[in-house]
Amino acid sequence: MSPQPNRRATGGLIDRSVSLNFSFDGKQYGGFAGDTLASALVANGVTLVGRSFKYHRPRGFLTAGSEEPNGLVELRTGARREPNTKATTVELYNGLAAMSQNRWPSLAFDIQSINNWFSPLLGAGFYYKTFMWPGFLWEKLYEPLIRRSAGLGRLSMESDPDSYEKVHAFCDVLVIGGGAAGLMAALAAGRSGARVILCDEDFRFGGRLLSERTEIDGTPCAEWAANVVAELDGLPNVTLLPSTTVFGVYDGGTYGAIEKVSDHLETPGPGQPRQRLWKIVAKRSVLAAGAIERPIVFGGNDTPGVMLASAVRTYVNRYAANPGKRAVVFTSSDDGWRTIADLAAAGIEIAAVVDPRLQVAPSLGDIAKRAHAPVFLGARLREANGGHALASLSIIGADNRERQVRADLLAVANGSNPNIGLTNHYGHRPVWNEEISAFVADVLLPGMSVAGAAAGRFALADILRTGADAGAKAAEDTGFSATMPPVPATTADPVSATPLWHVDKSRGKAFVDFQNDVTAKDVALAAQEGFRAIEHLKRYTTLGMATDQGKTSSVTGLAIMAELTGRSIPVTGVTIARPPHVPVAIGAFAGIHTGPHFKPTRLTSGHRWAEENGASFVEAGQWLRPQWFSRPGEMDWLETVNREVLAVRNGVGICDVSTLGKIDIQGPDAGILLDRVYINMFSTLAVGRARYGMMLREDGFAMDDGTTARFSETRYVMSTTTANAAKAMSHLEFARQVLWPELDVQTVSITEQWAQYAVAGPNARKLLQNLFGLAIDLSPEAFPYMGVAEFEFGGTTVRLFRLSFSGELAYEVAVPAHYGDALIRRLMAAGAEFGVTPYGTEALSVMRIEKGHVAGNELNGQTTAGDLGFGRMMSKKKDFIGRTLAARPGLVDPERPVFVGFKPVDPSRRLRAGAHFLGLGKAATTANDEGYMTSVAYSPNLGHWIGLGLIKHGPERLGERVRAYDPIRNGDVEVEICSPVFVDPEGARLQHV
Amino acid sequence: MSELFAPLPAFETAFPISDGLTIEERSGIGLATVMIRKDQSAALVKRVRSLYGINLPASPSRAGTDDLAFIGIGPGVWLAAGSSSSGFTSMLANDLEGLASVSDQSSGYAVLRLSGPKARTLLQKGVPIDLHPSVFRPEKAAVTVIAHIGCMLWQTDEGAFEVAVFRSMAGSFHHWLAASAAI
Amino acid sequence: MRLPCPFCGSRDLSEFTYLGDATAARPDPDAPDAASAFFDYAYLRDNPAGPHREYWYHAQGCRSWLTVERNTRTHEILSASLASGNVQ
Amino acid sequence: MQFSALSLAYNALTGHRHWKPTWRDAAPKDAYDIVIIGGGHGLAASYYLAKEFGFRNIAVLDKGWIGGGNIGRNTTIVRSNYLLPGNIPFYELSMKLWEKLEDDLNYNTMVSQRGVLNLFHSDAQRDAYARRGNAMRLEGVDAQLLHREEVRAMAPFLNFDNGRFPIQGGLLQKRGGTVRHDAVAWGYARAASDLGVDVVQNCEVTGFRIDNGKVEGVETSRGFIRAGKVAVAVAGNSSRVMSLAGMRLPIETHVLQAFVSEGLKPAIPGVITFGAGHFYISQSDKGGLVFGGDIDGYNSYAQRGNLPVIEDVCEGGMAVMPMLGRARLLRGWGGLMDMSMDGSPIIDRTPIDGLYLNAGWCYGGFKATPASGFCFAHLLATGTPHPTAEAYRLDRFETGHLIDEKGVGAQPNLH
Ligand SMILES: Cc1cc2nc3c(=O)[nH]c(=O)nc-3n(C[C@H](O)[C@H](O)[C@H](O)COP(=O)(O)OP(=O)(O)OC[C@H]3O[C@@H](n4cnc5c(N)ncnc54)[C@H](O)[C@@H]3O)c2cc1C
Ligand SMILES: NC(=O)c1ccc[n+]([C@@H]2O[C@H](COP(=O)([O-])OP(=O)(O)OC[C@H]3O[C@@H](n4cnc5c(N)ncnc54)[C@H](O)[C@@H]3O)[C@@H](O)[C@H]2O)c1
Ligand SMILES: Cc1cc2nc3c(=O)[nH]c(=O)nc-3n(C[C@H](O)[C@H](O)[C@H](O)COP(=O)(O)O)c2cc1C
Ligand SMILES: [Zn+2]
Repeated sequence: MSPQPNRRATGGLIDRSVSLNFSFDGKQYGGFAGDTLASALVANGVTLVGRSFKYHRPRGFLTAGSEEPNGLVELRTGARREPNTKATTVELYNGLAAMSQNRWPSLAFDIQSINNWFSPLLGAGFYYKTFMWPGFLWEKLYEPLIRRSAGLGRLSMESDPDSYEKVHAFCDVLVIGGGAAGLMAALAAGRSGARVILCDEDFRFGGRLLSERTEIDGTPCAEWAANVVAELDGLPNVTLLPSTTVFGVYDGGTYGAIEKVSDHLETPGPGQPRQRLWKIVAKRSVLAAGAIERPIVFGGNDTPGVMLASAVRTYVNRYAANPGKRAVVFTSSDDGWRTIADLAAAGIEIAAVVDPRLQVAPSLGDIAKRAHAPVFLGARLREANGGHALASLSIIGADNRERQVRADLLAVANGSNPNIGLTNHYGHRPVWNEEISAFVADVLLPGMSVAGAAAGRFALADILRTGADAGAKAAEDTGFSATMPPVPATTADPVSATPLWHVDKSRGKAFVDFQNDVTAKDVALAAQEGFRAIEHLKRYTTLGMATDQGKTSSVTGLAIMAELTGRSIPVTGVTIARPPHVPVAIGAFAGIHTGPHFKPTRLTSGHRWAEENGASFVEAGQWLRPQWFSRPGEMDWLETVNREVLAVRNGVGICDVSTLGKIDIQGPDAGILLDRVYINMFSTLAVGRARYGMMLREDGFAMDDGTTARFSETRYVMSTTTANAAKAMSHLEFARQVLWPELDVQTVSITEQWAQYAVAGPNARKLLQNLFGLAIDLSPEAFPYMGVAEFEFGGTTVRLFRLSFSGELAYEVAVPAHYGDALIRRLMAAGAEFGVTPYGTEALSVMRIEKGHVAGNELNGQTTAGDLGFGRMMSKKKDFIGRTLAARPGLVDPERPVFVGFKPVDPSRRLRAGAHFLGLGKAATTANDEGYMTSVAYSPNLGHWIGLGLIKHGPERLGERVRAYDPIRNGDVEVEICSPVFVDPEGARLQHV
Repeated sequence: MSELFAPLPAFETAFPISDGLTIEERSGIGLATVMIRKDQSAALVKRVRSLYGINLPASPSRAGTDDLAFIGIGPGVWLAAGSSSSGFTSMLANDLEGLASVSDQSSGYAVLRLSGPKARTLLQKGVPIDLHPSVFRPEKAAVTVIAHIGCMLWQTDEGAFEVAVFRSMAGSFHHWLAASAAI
Repeated sequence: MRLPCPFCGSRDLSEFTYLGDATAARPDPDAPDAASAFFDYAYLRDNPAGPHREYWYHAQGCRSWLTVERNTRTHEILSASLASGNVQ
Repeated sequence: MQFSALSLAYNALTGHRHWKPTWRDAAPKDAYDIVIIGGGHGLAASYYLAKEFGFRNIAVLDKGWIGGGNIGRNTTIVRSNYLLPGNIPFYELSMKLWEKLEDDLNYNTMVSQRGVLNLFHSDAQRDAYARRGNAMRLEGVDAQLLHREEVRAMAPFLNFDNGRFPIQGGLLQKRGGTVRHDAVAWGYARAASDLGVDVVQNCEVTGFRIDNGKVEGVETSRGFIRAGKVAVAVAGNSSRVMSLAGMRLPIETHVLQAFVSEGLKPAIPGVITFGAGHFYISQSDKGGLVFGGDIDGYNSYAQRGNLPVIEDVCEGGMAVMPMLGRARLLRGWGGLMDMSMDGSPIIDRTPIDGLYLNAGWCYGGFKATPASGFCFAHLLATGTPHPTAEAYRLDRFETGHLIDEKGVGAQPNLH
């Protein structure tokens, strides 16, 4: 490993006792614990770190934080490759591997930098004006080319191997940012006893205090910060979350934050997530997110080696890494002058200090003097030269003379923008504050206050005080009595700034948005073409739309637009910051809900038994249901299903129907409620009997169907379809609580309580008799079709329903779900002598189609009771939900397709659901469309395919042939319209004795 | 009793083990939803107090003991929990006849007890409600959701929580537990 | 967003489902103008920019239907009560 | 100035001095033959009124800057893969207009027909898509039903083997794709402006002057403007604007969020929608993954979204595309959408003479922009609905002739 040429031997907040190895573009380097990838690269003298989006210009680090536009890398390798990672935010770890991106074949030699030469053609919005001719070339040639050269890093295209966790948290005071202001806020609130969460996106608390050489209370500021953090750490009511960025403010005081849990490791530890998404509900928050320094727009200002002054100080002071040997400071703010002393202390020669202001505070001049730095007041930089690394700068003095200075580092300071993106998240825009020449929060979000540099306070004493104030106030607002911690003593540094947005006599490209290559010229072109509204400027030039979201560019861009159009900055306006404040991994928003855990899986109590018996499962909403039970030697599912169907029709079969919704409806008015939700009568249903019912939505369309049984005067049990169980439940609750609260009726879902099996086939009664013996009389007289009973058996309650979906003699047996597994085993044993066969949803469906029963495919929300053949079931004696609107002309139109059966004219042909019906010989046009096939099945009883569907005037056309048009599967079939009841139309099998 | 029918626990996989956290299934307990009949509020409160010595809670909280507790889960709705499912619902139905509608739910939920100093921390990850000891005090209850899975939870005594989830979702709930138990 | 359920307390949006306008009552089905009254009821919902009375269902909570007054511009919750009118 | 590669080159050589404002930033005149409110579909309507029907004395008023409404904040998907006869011909007309839009407008709106693929996960979903695909074929629209392996060939990165809802196949419309949203607004504004239409920004309509059941003009933040006819196309604000004319609409305003990732090298072909979750995605020419899901679910005029929906969308994304885990969500935003009671739009006259309505586009009106503009122009110019938009009547809710693609009924947040 090579030594770190730009690392100083002492100083900084790195741990030189812990050496770390890492690679960049395949080359090995060394760094120390406490480094970021960026600081380690700086320490190793690496200045070229990326290529820009459009022109592929060579780029170095501009900043040292999450606002970085240039220093993006592909971090890690293989499936863990992570594109567009800001090297300035990556905590260095041993074994880190990073690659530069958006360049080919290499970072140093990138073919596409040729775009730079064509840049006159590639200005803002160029693509809107060309590539139109010839039309077909757009998709074939132009667009693929544009796509390939656009984009930044590459996804691995492999499944993310890491996991993410989502957690909830609650607190009285959330402090966002742990710099001077945030630490004071947390201290004030924490000492009061309020529950405090302090987040900082950095892995170390302290903010700028880690990067400056000021003293607080006589101690170096970084040490002061460490002492405060230690005190906070000791307070049980304070939670410290380093490496955690608050990215969004949502309604009701909910804050989204993202914690890097193991991003500082090569791979997460066992059981550890990579990142954790925090959903923090805070009664109050203090935004102490600091401020972001602004660049100055001048020719070649993107040359590697041009950095924000605050970033230079961070590398120099915090990381003891010198980003250059000979520096120029270009500053329009007092703050920038601080850099001079720091550079000098780090042994960096200062070639020039350039300040466009004609006069500065005398104390600043002293700093320069001490550092032997030549000062140019009233001056500006016109151009930076050097290509891959800064070599020289040309200064235009107050005298308008141009001079060249040699330098490999330029520190730029142009005042700061308070970091207030989060205050925009409800849609408010910030307001311009003339005094500090920056936008500050206007309307504050409920519960939020702003402190420190984020509040536009740039003097350290103010920052500490506003932090303490905000923390104390927040604690008081949440019911704690806070005593303001004494504000520690600091030296008073001048903090004035007069921003210089754009050096108008710049030579060469002058960048506003570094990542998206938006230049001052692009802004001018936008103005010229009428894109003067600030949101137009953004969209036309893409200014502020890159991965840094304009944190270093938006305000500058609008200031230039303001200059160009002769409007003030506030009139020009500002674009809006939206969440997330920093880009957040999509995986983190998903948490554990990925792959098979996307949604919870519901398993019936018979699931294990079904697995043991070779079931294939199918999703039914969140449930898994056995679809069929294959046996060895069966060729395909159809063979299996045919066997299952025939077994039921000729013997007896068992099917798990536990997933059907079950609702317990009790109370004296239960029958009345049912009368109002069903189209038919239920209050007249006898105890011990069940009835089929259909419900409508209030708009008159069919909603759900099922049988409802009456167990006593005051108790009904409703069954719903699996798919609509939750919907039916909330519908009933609405009816009960909102429409008719005067009714004395109570409802609760008991779907989960009962395991339920259908036992169907000529031997069904015998099977049950075998099992239940004398516990119940199953004779047809005692227990007729649609009879229900509840009895005790084997130590538990059993509910028995004589219902039939299959058309056979059939029962449904229900026991509490704990006993579901036992029940199915018992049923199978009791049926062994009859060759009992378990069957799945597919056979169930075949039999219901054979019987012409409607199901989900027909109850698709677009059909009426009339369409489905239940028109006459709609009671005329009572009101029910949906009755009035079901009478609208469009719902009773005789031209509406109606439910009937279909069979292929050539019995060997297969039918398919989704085919449309056309009259024979009619053209395939929408005008001739008469309806469509809803459900199909192969009927092993009939030996051919059968179908159900909706067709105009269906019942009047039995025997007519039509075409089932299915071009999408090349499946045109001639079919005959028939009764939907294919098997046992008289219903004799139901009554099997 | 159960010579014919053997009940199965809802959870098939072992629970994650970690220091400061104990998770166990409470199986075989009796559960029932108790829903008040119209205008019977006062009478029901009185009946429950006189029969069981329990003050029916009017808010989301639990009153009673492991033998019999009433947990407020909705306006006029309680989950009654008893130590055994056997005869539990019919006892309540008889006792509260005319005053409340009672539905057996003994099989409807899988109930877990989480105890130990880390129980609260673990649950707090999952629930969108504040479990801080100053807010979610002993005997508090809530109906809420963890990882898309509806649940009812209550605190028995300091530090021990019980969580009831739909029985069919026990497996998915277990996945959340296992993924979150590394604290 | 968090909604103050009168029974459960402050709860996250994700526990609720939404139905909308709570200003209109279900019309009298026997009134002579029932057809148009029902059309109004089912289709012409209030849609103000500002305070709005609406139904929410605490589906993943106490299963209460709530009448909530909420500002549709700011999402501020102005009040919430049980739609049944029950006061516990 | 005509846009072309040549003019671009010429301008590049001459320092781009000759480009003109893309459209005239007009100040409102006192009176127009037709005043159109809303700079989305309204721009398209004004263009077709001018170009196809010869009107010149027209203004489009927008309360903000052009493109600031949904036309500038949607996920850019265009397709005509609809199910119901009321919809298919209309959206197909729109597809046809998209296909020649660039020539028409002399503006590159980047119509990119890279396909729209709707995944299905069950037999029932497959059959529902077959029903839809066949309905499309009946109307002469391209549609293909792909099985699993064909889907895999198109998008091998999908989660075929470890999903909660396994992918069984997909419905593909190859001619579907994306169009650059902003360019559509700007292109129409430029073309309309060139034909003499006044495109008036920052002009909010605050009232209608209605006399004897006939509209006379509009009150605006920039004064009264007299108009022979007034056409309202203010998605998201339809209820509010029409209430100024005393009308109640079968519409609710809901927020739909959308998201974009950081720029990435090409990863996703065309548009893919995940039928068992709430997730759809495409990739912009710039490389951002543009994705979204369901609406937030409650009435809102806040034009911003809430956290549960972001989670829901990303869960859906990770469920089908587990390689998205390390891609970062860069920005999310919301738009106000006119959710109608059956999920389909309204293009109709109103009971007020001279007042016309174009509304109810839900989350799908971007793709409709050309046809909506065209049909609205037809209605405004001729007084009769264009044949492809005949079903979009305002009275269909009362008569029960609903166009409910999803079958969820009068529940706007479910459409
Ligand atoms: C996030 C998102 C994603 C979407 N994705 C798609 C998609 O992929 N495909 C698709 O087809 N559709 C999509 N849509 C829907 C589509 O964007 C809209 O349906 C469509 O743009 C509506 O067009 P419009 O012209 O009616 O509305 P808009 O473009 O919103 O135009 C209405 C205009 O009216 C103006 N206005 C309002 N009130 C007044 C007033 N009082 N005075 C003057 N002006 C006023 C507004 O400022 C606005 O500019 C999406 C929508 C959103 C929000
Ligand atoms: N004199 C000047 O002109 C000037 C200008 C700017 C800053 N400063 C110096 O900067 C400091 C300002 O103190 P301060 O406390 O206001 O700011 P700070 O910059 O010191 O601290 C802000 C902290 O917030 C964190 N942060 C930002 N956004 C975050 C988010 N969304 N989530 C979590 N953490 C986030 C940052 O990582 C940082 O640590 C002082 O030391 C001051 O001297 C001076
Ligand atoms: C198709 C599409 C792609 C977008 N791509 C980006 C992008 O790359 N970067 C970005 O910052 N915003 C992008 N946006 C979002 C816009 O910045 C902006 O948020 C959106 O148009 C809504 O406007 P608003 O946020 O100003 O309300 C995109 C928007 C759309 C519709
Ligand atoms: Zn509640």
